[in-house]
Amino acid sequence: MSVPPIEFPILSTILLCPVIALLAVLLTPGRYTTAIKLVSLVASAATLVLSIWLCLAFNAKDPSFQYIERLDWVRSYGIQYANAVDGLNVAMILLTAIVIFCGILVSWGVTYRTKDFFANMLFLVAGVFGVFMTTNLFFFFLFYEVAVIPMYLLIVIWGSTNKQYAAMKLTLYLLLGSALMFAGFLYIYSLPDARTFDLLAIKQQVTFSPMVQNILYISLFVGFGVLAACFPFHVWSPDGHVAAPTAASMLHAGVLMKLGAFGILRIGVYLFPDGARFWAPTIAVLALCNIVYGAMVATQQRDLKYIIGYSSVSHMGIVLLGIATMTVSGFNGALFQMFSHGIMTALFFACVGFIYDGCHTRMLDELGGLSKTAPRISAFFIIAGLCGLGLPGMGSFVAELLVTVAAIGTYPVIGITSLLALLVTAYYVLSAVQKVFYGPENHHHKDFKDINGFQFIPRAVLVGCLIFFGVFPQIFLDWVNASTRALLGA
Amino acid sequence: MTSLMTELIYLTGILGTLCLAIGRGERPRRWALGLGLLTAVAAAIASACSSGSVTELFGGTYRVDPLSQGYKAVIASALAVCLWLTERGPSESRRVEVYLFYLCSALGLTLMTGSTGFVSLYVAMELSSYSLYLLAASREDRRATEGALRYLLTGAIASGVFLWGVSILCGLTGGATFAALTQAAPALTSDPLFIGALALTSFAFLFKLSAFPVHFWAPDAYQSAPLAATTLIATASKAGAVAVISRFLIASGVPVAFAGWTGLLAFVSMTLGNTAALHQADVKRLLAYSSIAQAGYILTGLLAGTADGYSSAFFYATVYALMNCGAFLVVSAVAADAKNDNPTVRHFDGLADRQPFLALVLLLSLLSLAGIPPLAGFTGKWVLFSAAMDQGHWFLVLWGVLNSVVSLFYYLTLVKHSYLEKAPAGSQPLRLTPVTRLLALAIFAGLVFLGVYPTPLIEYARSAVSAIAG
Amino acid sequence: MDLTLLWTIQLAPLAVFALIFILPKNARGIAPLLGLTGSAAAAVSALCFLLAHAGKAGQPALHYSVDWLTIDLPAAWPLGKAVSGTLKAGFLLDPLNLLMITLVTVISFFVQLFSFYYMREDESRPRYFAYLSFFSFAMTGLVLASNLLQTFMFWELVGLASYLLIGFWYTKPSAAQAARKAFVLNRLGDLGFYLGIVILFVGLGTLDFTGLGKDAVLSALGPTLAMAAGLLVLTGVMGKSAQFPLHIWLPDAMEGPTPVSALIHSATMVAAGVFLLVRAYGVFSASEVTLEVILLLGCVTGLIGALLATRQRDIKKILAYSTVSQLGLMAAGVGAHAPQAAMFHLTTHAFFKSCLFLTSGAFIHRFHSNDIWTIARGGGRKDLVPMLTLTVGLLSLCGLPPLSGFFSKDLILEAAKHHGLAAFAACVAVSVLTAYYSFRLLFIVLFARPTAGHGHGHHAHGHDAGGHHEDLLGGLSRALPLLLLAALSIYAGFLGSPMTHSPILVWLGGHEAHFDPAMAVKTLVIIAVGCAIAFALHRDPDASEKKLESSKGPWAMLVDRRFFIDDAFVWVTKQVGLRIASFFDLMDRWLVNGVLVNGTSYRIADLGRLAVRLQSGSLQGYLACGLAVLAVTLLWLTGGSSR
Amino acid sequence: MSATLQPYLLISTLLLCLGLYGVLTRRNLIAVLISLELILNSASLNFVAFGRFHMADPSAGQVFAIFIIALAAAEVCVALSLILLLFRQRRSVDPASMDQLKG
Repeated sequence: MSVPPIEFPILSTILLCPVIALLAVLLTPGRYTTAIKLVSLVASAATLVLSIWLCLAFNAKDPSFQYIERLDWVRSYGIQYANAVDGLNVAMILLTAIVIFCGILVSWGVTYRTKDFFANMLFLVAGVFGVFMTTNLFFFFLFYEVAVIPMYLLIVIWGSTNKQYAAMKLTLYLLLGSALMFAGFLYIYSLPDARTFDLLAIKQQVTFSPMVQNILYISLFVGFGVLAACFPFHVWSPDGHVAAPTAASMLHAGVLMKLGAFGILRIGVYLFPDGARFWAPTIAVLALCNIVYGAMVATQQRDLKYIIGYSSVSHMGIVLLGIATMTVSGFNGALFQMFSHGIMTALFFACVGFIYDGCHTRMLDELGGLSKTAPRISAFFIIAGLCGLGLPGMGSFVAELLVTVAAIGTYPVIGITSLLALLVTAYYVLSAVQKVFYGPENHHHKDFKDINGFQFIPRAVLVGCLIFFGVFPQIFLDWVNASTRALLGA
Repeated sequence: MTSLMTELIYLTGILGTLCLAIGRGERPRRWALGLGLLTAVAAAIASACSSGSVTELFGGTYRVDPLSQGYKAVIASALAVCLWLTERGPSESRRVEVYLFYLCSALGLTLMTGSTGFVSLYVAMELSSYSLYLLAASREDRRATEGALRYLLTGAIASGVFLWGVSILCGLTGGATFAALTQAAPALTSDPLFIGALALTSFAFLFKLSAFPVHFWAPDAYQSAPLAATTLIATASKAGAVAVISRFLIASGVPVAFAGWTGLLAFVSMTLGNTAALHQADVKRLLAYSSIAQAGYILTGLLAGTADGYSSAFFYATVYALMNCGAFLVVSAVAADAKNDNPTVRHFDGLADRQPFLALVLLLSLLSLAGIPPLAGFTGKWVLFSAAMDQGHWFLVLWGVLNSVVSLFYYLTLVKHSYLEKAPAGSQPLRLTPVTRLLALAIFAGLVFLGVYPTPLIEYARSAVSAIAG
Repeated sequence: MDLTLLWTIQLAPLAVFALIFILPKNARGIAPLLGLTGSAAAAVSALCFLLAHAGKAGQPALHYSVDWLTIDLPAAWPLGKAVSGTLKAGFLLDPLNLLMITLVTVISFFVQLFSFYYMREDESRPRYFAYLSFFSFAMTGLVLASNLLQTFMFWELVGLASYLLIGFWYTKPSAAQAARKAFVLNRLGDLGFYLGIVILFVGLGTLDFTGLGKDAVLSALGPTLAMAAGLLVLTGVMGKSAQFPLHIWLPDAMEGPTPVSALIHSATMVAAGVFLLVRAYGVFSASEVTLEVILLLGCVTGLIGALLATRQRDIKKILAYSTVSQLGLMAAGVGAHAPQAAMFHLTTHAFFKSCLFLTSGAFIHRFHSNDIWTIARGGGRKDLVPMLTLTVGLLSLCGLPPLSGFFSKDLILEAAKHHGLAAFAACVAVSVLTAYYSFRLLFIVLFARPTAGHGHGHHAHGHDAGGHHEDLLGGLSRALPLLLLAALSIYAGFLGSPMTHSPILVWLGGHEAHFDPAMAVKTLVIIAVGCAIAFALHRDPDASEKKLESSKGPWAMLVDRRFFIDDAFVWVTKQVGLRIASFFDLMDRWLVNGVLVNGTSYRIADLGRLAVRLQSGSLQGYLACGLAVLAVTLLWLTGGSSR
Repeated sequence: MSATLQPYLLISTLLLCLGLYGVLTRRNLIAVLISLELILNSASLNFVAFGRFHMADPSAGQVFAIFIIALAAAEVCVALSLILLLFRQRRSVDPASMDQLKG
């Protein structure tokens, strides 16, 4: 598709949409809830439109950074406000825009402290967009942490089930991971060749010795791996998913976890390719643990959200496995999985949140026969579940195919063992579906109302994305392919 | 004369307050408060306005330069906030003399920032300390005496050790000014006696900064002093200490062994402060431990011994004063409402419902203390640790960041109380005076502005430091 | 033009599927009509296509593909060479799948027609027709796919359709359970399939069926890997085509509506495995071992299915096990180097088995029971049309000449005979058993006396209900598919009979069949034996029912417990799989979360307690501590720097 | 020269040690205060001695000593007043009686 290049600083505009909306929301008195919601919705819709435009106008054949925006910030510390887009982040920006758009729609029913809720959401999203588009390590870190704190508030104020513990664990854990990044970034800056936080400049100017590469890569990997829920740093994520309110879960599992994996690619692999190669086998083993172990643990859960939480652990393992293969297909698959898992898990949470609001429980044993009472929401959940178990025609299938082929080609034993998860995933997803949606109707939930037309929209958008990219995966691959190729120097 | 404008303003204020102290009762106290505020604001403006000049006075024992003027502005602003807080504290002394002590201690701190000779430094330090001891004791409470005495005796011992160190330094360098120290230092960097003397001398500075191993007074004094005095100890006093240490280190250089020693202290300070703060219920005490930890961070930046280190220390001291002002402002409002000068975390329950703006300021101040972007504390920590990392202190930096994560636990606990817990039944909305609201707004804006666009202040600090260190 | 037809075949059902869901609530009533239209469009297109291309043997009629996905790998296991390939999506049409697509669309149409009658009282009818259309879409996709991966994708989608339709009455826990069982067991088989595809792709760089010839596979992979790939793909077939030991899902799948069983679980989807065996024959024939394994599996499956069918009293279960058994025969045919014969048997089996299932549906719908004795006593034999089709179907199943089953089964027996005695013996045994259970069913329905009140009640009820419901349209949609399928069951055999020079075999690339009188005689003997045993045991249905209920011997138990295969699976799942899972769960709670995460935070808190204890409240202690630290560090400093 | 500096330093060190010992062990805050004075005076002695032997301008050391004396007096004022206050409140000047703040 040939769309002419965009003339204005599109990336900053995307970033500014939520920021301006945030200011507007903060200045609006809290009692005008509809105005607040509308402002948020308009902002998220604007980011969605702009992101789609960006995806179309972005030149996929060119592996280098495009739409570069630079602005000196603190010159003496090499800090620049710098944004750019390439294959790695273009899809992530789109993902974020889709998820926040749906997230805002899904949280239309929030009544408790509406203003604070939407302010937090917008703030969070600004942080996420920032991480995805910046090319300066300082701003990367800044946005990264910006994205974490609103999550704490969202969970603590609007959450459920053990929320204080979960929120604190999530926050501390993520920041613990970022501590390693912080030290790593400052170390890079302190090198005499560097003296800048600009990613591109560092790549050009600095040659890291193998030893340094190994150490820095693994510390960054652990830092990012925490956010990507890499085994054994994953336990914050199911707890966090469970405790968070619906829209926060969507963003959290849909986008926030992807920041970690994105960071590994954007910074870890980009700056330290040799370190990445050195650690790849280790990471592959961890990823395998994620995939199989996460799926196994998911079979034992009784809370619907925990099941999805652990399935996220399992699916993020596929992303990590793709990264560990250090091949173009593996990277493509990892990115694809990030995207489709983001959409899928957002859909999951959009459904579970709705069920929880209606039935006041998420326990498998207390639910049943919902397909009868609420066929639409059940259908959406089942679609998400089918995507989760890798049904062809959905995004996840292609992603898993790419990663699996790459993994089997690179680490046969690990790759083949990881296939086991396909079976286990089918088992727990279908068991959950069977318990919750099938079986005789549960008279406790007779009054449960199915989603109406308005609430239909966000979920339908998500399903549409899943199927579209599942059927036409090459569109996505064309975005990322040149960049992953360049990333690997292939 | 214009270069001493700030000091003269303080002197005038002190004289005025002295005159007012003849009177008794509410009216002179209000006058004294007004005069004090006027003095503080004037001093802040005067220091800010004369921030371009470099003058040496009194035979090289006193210097007026951009760095000192910067610190002076910070101290004066912090003083203004503290003075305003005396108005609301439930257990503030209603005497006029109290304002005298505030101004005296601020004057002492101001003088500290410009001292380049040991005599003037000693006098300035003691001037500020004595006033603070008295302020700490000015609360009508048995514990206040106890806290103040501990503060005093620790300070006295620290002064004694400091004097010993200075005497040895004088003996080694043949002069009692920083200039003499600078001259002699390069030849002495590996002299154990010199390093020992540096360590002894810095003892008093560590006391001021409430760093390990002379931090023990801090929790007690913070807890027992009236809120306004605690705020002064936590903000202006820290800024003064950072100024002195910067000057001292610039003059002496940072020998490797000394840096190692400081690093060790920084390490213990942050660990001890942060972990002990996990177990505090009294918010003032909690903030005391947090300040011990923050002392560790500041030392980490200072021991880099580079222009970057000193300028980032200035930046951080400014930011630190700002965010502590924010935190104490909220604490004082809660304390005033609860009629209890030592609010516990429980008193913060439901703050977000009772006064959303104040809760927001508390949130930002605490997050800034924990170093969360996009707030000033984050940028401060970034530049501070960046300076340390440049000198290869990667372990301290890593440890420092990990410590900030630990610190987040207790900061967030406070946040949780204000946002999540329900206010006790029957509690009223918390009312704010317009000035307090304005003050809170200023702090809010400052935290965000310095976090998002720190460039002007950082550049100022760099140029100020390079004016001294060359 | 061809392409348009193909797209119609492929997309018409999908469009119907989507349309039914979009329909506003009050317009859902036309869903059956939409379903019928969609399947009719597909069937007509397929027939047009068949008529246009029938007879042009050999060359692919159409090959159309577009790039779908690119994959790049450096030095990939197991061959260590770089792979850079494009996965395609498209249609590959040759005689094999032209036959198959016609079969699928035509039977699909009949089943939809019959469903019109069968599901008329069900309130979820729109959903039913939507799912059915979705199945048609997936199945046509599977058949038309141009490459193995695409096949796999639709393979999973038909699995989904099967899952949805087995669980159609999801409020019944048993249906939900059976649906999950079917999907998961299929998944188990598909894991191997998936891996096989990956190996083939890495080895050949393409998955197009045109490039998967025997020689290409052998030269790219070498004998061992070729065998591995073949066996792995075979596991997929085992799952889908219910081969031993993954066959256990198929009988349970009878929880679905009966027309579904006719379409999916007998005629088309389960045959997809056999279809794949023929379609990717190059992959399997690359290794003799693979073929032997297929033969062995086929024989075992055939025997087990047939044995299990002998002791069922549920008419659908009998037919289900019969399907298992016949699928085993087809696989054995492929294993015995006779893919065309297998394909031929697949075709005839599709007709007579769907005919049988629809017949059973007609019975079940009328007598509200699956039990053959209940149906028989209810007066099943008086229901003329189904009785006729039942007889035709069963006789065809036994292979009575000149019905269609005779010709196709004959070919397989012949192939097995060529291959070896053991295989032949197994196939003969299967045939005898088939004849036995077919006649058992027939005799019980035929000979049972309607019990006075009970049976009559049923009968009357049936009639009443019939009188009420079966208007002309209902009756037509009930009888028409049955009769047409029965007719096809009779005549389809001539497509492969020696009298007509076996056009279908030749077209598929095989040899013309030769009429072997000895073989025909053997077949007749087999049927006679089976019939005789059945007559001996079941000429009095009441007695045989009592006997069935009272028999407690080891053999009876073995069959009643389905040879313990289900139990083995349950044991492995519960005792091994879920045990491991619960161990991991415990590990996650106690080790990772407890020790690693919470433990760390508790240790930090402990450190804090220590720090707090240091703040003891003793002023002189503080001073001493400070001075001691100073003294120690001074000693260290001066000592350290003097060195 | 150093031969003559040494006695001063010895005495001042002795004073320092005495002072430290006193500060750390006395059970009376007044005595602690006196010990503090000892420390300050030892430092004064140091300054005078170093000023005499090592510094370019001997008066610098003496000035320092005078300042120390002056400030020590002020410090004692403050300290004594606080001790008095403590005595009023607790009827004790034992440092161990200050036990309300800890943890």
